[in-house]
Amino acid sequence: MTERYNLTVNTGREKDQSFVEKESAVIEGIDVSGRWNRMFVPREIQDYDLTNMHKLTAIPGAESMGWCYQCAQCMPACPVDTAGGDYGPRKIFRRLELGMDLLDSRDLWLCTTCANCLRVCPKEVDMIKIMPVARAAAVLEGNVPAELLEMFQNVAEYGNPMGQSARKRAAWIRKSDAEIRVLPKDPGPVDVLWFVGDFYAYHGRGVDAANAMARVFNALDVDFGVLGADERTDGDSQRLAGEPGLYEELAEHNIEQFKQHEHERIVVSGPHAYNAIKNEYPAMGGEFEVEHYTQFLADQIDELKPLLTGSFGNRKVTFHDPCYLGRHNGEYDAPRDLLEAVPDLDLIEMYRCKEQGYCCGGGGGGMWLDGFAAEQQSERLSENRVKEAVMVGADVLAVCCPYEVSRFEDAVKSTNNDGKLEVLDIIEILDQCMGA
Amino acid sequence: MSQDVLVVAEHGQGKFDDITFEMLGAGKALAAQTGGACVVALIGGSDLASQLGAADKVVTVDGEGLENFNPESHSAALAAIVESTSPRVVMIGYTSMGMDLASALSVKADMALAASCLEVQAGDTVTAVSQLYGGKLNVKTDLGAGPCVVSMLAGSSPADAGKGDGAPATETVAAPATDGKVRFVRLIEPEAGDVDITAQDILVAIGRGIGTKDDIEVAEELAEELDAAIAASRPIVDSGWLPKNRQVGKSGVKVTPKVYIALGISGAPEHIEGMKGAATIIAINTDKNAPIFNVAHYGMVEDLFDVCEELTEELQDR
Amino acid sequence: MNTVVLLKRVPDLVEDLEVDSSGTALDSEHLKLTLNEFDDHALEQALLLKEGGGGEVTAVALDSEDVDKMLFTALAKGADRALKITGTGAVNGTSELAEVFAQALGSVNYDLVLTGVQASDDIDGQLAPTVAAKLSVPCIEVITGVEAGDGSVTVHKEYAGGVLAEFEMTLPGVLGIQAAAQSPRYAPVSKVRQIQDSATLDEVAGAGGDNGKFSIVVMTPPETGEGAQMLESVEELIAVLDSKGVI
Amino acid sequence: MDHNPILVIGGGPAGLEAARGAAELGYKTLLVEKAGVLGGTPIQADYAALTPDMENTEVAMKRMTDAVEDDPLVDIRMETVVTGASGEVPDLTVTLNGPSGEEQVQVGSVIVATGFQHFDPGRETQMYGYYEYDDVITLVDTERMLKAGNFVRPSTGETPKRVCFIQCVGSRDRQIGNQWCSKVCCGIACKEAIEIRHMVPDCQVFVFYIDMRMYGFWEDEIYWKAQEESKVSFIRGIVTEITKRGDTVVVKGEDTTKGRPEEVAMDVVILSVGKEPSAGTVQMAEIFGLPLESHGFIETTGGALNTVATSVPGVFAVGASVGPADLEDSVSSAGAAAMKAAGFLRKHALANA
Repeated sequence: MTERYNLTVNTGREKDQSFVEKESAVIEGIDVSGRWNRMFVPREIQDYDLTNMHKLTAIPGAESMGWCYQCAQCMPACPVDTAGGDYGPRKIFRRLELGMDLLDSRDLWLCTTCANCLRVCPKEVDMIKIMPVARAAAVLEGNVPAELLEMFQNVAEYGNPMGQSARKRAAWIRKSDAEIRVLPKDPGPVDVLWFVGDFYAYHGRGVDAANAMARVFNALDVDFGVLGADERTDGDSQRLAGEPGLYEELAEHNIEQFKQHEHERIVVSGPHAYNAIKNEYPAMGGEFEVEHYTQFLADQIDELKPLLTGSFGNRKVTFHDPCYLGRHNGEYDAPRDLLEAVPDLDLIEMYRCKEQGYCCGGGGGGMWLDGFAAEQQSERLSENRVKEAVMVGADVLAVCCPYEVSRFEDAVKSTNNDGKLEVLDIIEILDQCMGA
Repeated sequence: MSQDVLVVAEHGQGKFDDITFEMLGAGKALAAQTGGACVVALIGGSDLASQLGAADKVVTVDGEGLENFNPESHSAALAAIVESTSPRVVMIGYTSMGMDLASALSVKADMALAASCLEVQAGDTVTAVSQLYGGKLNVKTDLGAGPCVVSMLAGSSPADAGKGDGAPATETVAAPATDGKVRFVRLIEPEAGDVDITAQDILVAIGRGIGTKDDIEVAEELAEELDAAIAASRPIVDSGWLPKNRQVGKSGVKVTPKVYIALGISGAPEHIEGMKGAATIIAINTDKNAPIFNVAHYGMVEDLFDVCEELTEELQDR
Repeated sequence: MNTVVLLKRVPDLVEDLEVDSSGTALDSEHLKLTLNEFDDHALEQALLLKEGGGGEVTAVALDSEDVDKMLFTALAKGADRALKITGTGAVNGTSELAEVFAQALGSVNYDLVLTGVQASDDIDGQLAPTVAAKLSVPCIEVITGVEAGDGSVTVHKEYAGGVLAEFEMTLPGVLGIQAAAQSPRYAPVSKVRQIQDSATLDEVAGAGGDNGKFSIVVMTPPETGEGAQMLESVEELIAVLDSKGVI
Repeated sequence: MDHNPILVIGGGPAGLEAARGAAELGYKTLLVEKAGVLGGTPIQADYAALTPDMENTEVAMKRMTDAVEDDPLVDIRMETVVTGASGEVPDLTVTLNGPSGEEQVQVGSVIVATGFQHFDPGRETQMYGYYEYDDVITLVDTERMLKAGNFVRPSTGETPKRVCFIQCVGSRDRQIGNQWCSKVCCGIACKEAIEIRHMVPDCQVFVFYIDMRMYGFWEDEIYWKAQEESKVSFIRGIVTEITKRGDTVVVKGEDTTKGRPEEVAMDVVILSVGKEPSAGTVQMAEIFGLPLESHGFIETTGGALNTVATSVPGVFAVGASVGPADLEDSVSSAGAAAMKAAGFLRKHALANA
């Protein structure tokens, strides 16, 4: 029984406004209303109305959107276009020339800010700068996909995108078998202030990784503490998705927390937190020594190795470079160093790795635009990536970004690769091989 | 003040709503505690009085402008009945119509009020238990010895107790004049939906926990496997994700399927009102404290997506 | 048409609610307040009316934790004025709250008052009809549609089963909003912060209410009765479905 | 050092530089200019500013003319043409015809700097309607308006809102016989587009192109600046025809990156006309017995390694007389020719000493 709904309320802006679509159209008795209607656009281009182009490039930070000279090098590098999104910086530029208002268009929300286009762009059209400011303008105009809006509302209200109680951020700690010092309750100097992050604190699979991290820290005798319920979302995704005010509020809060507790360094679970604290918080008055957990552990590889007494069973592992650890921050080695330290682990690379690494689709707010994006693309980016991991013969897809475990696990299922590919956070692999 | 309990009947389109009989049953029990009579206030539709056999007395007001519910004229009519009967407790439904009457009466007649009540007791004082905070807490209040108003949650007592044969004594009170500031224009029936969820054996109902519109697909796949229809709680419909005819609860429809699978529905009283008549209720929610587990027969504290996907696959394999 | 929206902060149900040692009040230590979601719809409906036909929107709220931010948010969404009622102390129940609001409205020029149809902590009735009765103006509850007319509004009131009744109401009057014509808009934090720096909240001293005509005896979590039989796996779930004869 | 002067034919940028260079080397120079003014096409065609530096043409050319006018070794003959030549360098007899009548002079070496002429867009086909529609103009017409500080729609005198350039008009075209790229039109169109945007900020400027041929620094110094700073729009795909619709001219072409036809209304259409050998170039070739290469310009014989030598020893050709050239090409080759002409005479003098 397939159901069809007769919806009267339209809350999302899901269609590209640059296309004229008739409300209904019937051709030779066949109803071709809706998305198939694009054929009704006049074939001739009758105008190049640059009003919207100029409106966009007048936004500070978005100037370079007008610099494209259509070399198209971005296109094969763009993960969204690869996944059938009919998308990419060059296409956005062309649509702008044809009158599209990016602020009122689906194109505004498909970019994951993965930076692959910027990597190859000879004109340095910088989507990483363009997208956040353009989105911020759209958010002010009220043009936001419903999914993302809900995330903003949740973060604004509860400090996490899940809309869960802020108090329950520390709930996983109470159930953990590891020793974890919660600094607000047990203050005092620590070596490491571990910024746990939303997914590690609230998401089922994230909590698995959080526990693994705590156990590994315990085994290494790391002197660490967490902020517990005082921690909030790092804000990077909110900034990239167009809510700079929300980002500032979160950054101010976290910076204040970081300053309250004496520590040598901040170690983060996620690349987005890493990027925010390393590159964005300084402008907000927060200068901290920050390391991604893979960097922190890779620095202690000599102490770590003797603890890795278990075997990984000669399984083939491939590693997905997170955009915000790799391309954005240049760290490609630390995660690989850790994987190579695991006994009986066969590390293989995917075709698109390191600088050319493909994107999981979760960055730049993509994590909360999954349904929106999926509707515009022939496959999810995470699905495209999982297929590649399977193609190179991997048994395990290793990740080190908290967004990715759930994204890729879903993609494993939706690409019918259940049982063929396991998705594990690197910290889980280390934890598994620590013996007991 | 008498010791009578005045039950405000609710009706529309020529018949009583269930809540009328539920309150009549509860009102009779309460009248037994006060030692007074259980009187029904019937505003408009006095021809329906014959169905109120269980009442001790029926007081009717009829007149122009009372054929259809009108907050202003019905409030005035109720005030006239209250003045003429001087009851100790006025019972009004915690419904769309009742909401217009109860609070206004409480202010105008200077009577204490308890809303969203599950039960009412009378001794020296009247006490009421209100279901509040989205069903997370019951609040017992003391309304004092004087006259009071209670607005009753639908389904808080059985309707059968308020049904009875016989012809109660009927009294008529003249319809008071009003300013005519509220004017009834017309009734608008909901557009006939594609599926009548009140007539389904199995319903897969989704609530706020579904997260996004696109995730409804997961529930739809399960529904397809089960040959069930999709229903929803109010927030889903308010968001425009599903049409109004899918809404279960206070402002939606009341459903009585064989199996009701509640996905990500916390169980606000307004929703429970519409689905607690289901023969089997299975609730899946990540919050183990969700009130839905109080009415559900079976529960799972799990992520609804995981359960849906796994269940759908298992069913496909069968 | 000038519209006033009464905004109320209610306990956030996302948090676990705990009753304090007296047994008659919520434990304030763990209490998080949030805007009543129906009031958010009322504000949205007011803004839509303004956008459709002009007039001013005034958001009114009682001074309480985080109320400033809530009112600045209302301004960021498009309200013209925010009025904070101060100095009332704790207000006990809807009747007293309505009294405070009704008195404060004496200083505001309005045609229409909107507020949420209900709130999760409505012990002694709903705010809209209570305020209306105190102001001696008409009121309709459970409104899902409002259209401005000349000196009146045409509204849709919702009954069970999705049946709507259309009414015309002479102004001034009060409406209890169940749902606005669209989901409440989002106020970007950037905008709220900007408004916070540039706009001011009007304040008016609140007059005390009538203390309510009820007292709380006890607050308890509902009895769970037998409660649900908890299932641990999908296999168990399938067994249940099987036993009910639906698969 | 006694010698016959070096004859420089043409007082444009190349001729001026050749004369200045030869004189600087200490050689007497005879500069012959057909027109009544020095400065060549930039002055005669009223160029507003020079490409790529955007320097004011009058100022820049004055610097060049001052250099020759102030040099006692340079003998300048205005309104004078070469009508014949006999004998051989370094003792060639050349007939000049000027204001004071015909005159024969002995010259030691010849530098032909007779430049180019603009393609006439009505020469072969009227598909762009140059002579039909007032609002279809050329790069040269545009220069005049820009120099006058008044860029308007010729048909109405109003300020235009939408202007486009059509590239490669009279260039890269086998049908009309001009198969070459004229080398400078892309840059000049960008330069003019920038000037239009400065002069009429509300005017949107488009450039329809096959490929933007921006050599060397022109890429970022003109093309990128036009796009990034002046917000000129570059649409790939050349226009096929222009029709008049009501008050506007409509350009019809294909937007090749979209793969869709376009029919867009414009207030003014500017044809980026290319370069052809000038009449003077052809005449001088005949007089001095210089063969033309296949495109009709004077043939140089040294290939890539000697860009100014012709098949007649002691006779050199420079600038746009040997093919499409920008100012940098012209001035560079002029310098090279001056050096070679001087070298030719010096070698001769040494041999006869």
